[in-house]
Amino acid sequence: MRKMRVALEIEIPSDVHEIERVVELVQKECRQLKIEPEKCSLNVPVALTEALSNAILRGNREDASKYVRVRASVSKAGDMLVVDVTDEGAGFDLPASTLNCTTPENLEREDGRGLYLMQCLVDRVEQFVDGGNTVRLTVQRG
Amino acid sequence: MRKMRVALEIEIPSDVHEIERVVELVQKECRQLKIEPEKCSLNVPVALTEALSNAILRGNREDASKYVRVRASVSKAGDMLVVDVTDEGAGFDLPASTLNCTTPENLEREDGRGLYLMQCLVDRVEQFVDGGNTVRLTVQRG
Amino acid sequence: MSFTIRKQGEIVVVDVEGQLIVGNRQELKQKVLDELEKGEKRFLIDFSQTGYIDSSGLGVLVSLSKKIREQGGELRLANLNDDLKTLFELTKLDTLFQISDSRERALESF
Amino acid sequence: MSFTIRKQGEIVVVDVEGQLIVGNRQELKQKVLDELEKGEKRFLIDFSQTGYIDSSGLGVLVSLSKKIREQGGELRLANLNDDLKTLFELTKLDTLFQISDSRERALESF
Ligand SMILES: Nc1ncnc2c1ncn2[C@@H]1O[C@H](COP(=O)(O)OP(=O)(O)O)[C@@H](O)[C@H]1O
Ligand SMILES: Nc1ncnc2c1ncn2[C@@H]1O[C@H](COP(=O)(O)OP(=O)(O)O)[C@@H](O)[C@H]1O
Repeated sequence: MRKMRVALEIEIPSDVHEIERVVELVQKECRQLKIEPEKCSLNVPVALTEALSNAILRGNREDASKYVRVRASVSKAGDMLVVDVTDEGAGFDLPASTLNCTTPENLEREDGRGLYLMQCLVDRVEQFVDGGNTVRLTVQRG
Repeated sequence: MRKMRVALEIEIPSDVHEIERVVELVQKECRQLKIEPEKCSLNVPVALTEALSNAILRGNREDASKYVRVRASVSKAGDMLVVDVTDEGAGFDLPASTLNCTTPENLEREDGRGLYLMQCLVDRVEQFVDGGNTVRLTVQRG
Repeated sequence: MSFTIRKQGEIVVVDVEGQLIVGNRQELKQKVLDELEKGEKRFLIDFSQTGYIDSSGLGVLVSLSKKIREQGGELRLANLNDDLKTLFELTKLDTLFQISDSRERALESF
Repeated sequence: MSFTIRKQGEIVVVDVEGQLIVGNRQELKQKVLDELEKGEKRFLIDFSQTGYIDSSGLGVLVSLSKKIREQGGELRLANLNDDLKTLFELTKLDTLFQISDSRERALESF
């Protein structure tokens, strides 16, 4: 018989100042799920901050009437934390938009490090459109 | 601009021994939402326990392959806690099933107090079928 | 959650620690019925360490009370906190049980 | 989250308390540019009280470093914890900045 599963759902207006509180709630969830300390303090918060700021600035273009939804849950098998960030935008091409920001010509750019960092920090990054554009971050537990 | 909204979603197998842990999680949520202490310690836990045991015993008939889903959220206006308990049963007629257990002929019955207590303890009890049978408990904040 | 049963004089005293709900009420019922079968007649359930009780917990108290009375015995309750008092009032079960504010008073009342 | 700016000798020292992210990076940028405009040339950002930094926070550091160099000045960093070191390594920004393990060493290094 499968065990109890808990998911946290958070909805915020398109305002970058809301990001920190969302990250705090998901961080708390990470710690309760006994995910490695470094993933709780660095990988998840930074990857989620990137996904949220892209959703607010790129997906919703800071339109105050649009919302961003975050859903943090554990996979059915119980071995993964899955965080979905959904905006009201039309979606984008994840592989084509991911820049290698470590090459000499990109190193001194001010922007373009978000998707790259997400890829580095979590085990899987996926993007799909399904009633809104969703970026899914998957992190191995333990 | 609307504020951040948080919802908690919990899924459990049809086993009455799972009830207490679910109630604890929702109680914690109640306290974080600064709902009155008495509602956190009595009204919400008891009403939710009733809804869960009905969902497990009546709705899902303790079928181990069936699940119960609980979703606790705050209303859009921010003034209500809304708890939905969804089972995989066909639903039932809430008003017709609610017994007045305080009449002399009912007072010494062993069963039949669940729906009555739910009605007494929360501000609104609703029942609807929408991809599963849902009982919705609504509690005024503060 | 756990139930502790001990004899104090002629009285069987049960402490309910935690919640008395659908998941554990059978355990309480069985423990009390076992004592009843052994010939015990006077029962006191003390709720000073109880969180909340659901309808099936209340149902077990009603059915135990009936069974004990049928054997010429009696079930009394003690130490309901404000939450539990509300619950007994809502269901009018405060009219069915003799309820004491302290264990001592309950023990003396038999 | 807050930024504290103070002068130590010829060096402008900035403490970043909390996160350096999209919601507050403009504030850091403006504070440092104001000092640059006043003629300051040597800048040290101390991260001993910083939680995490996001890509836009890193972007602000890169752009400040460039602007300060254009004015003939220099930006150095100090006290990156293990998490922040990882972040600078992943983005290879550890090759772009001079990073010290302590504030004292950083101040002496100018
Ligand atoms: N949620 C999104 N909706 C639409 N486009 C997006 C979204 N997330 C990322 N993008 C696109 O991917 C590009 C690269 O994103 P990123 O690596 O985070 O760098 P930056 O945001 O700094 O440009 C963005 O410029 C944008 O065009
Ligand atoms: N989730 C449910 N699914 C189907 N029937 C239900 C459900 N909840 C309640 N009922 C019906 O309502 C009746 C009364 O419920 P309740 O007042 O809780 O008393 P009890 O469960 O002790 O009989 C139940 O006996 C059952 O027929």
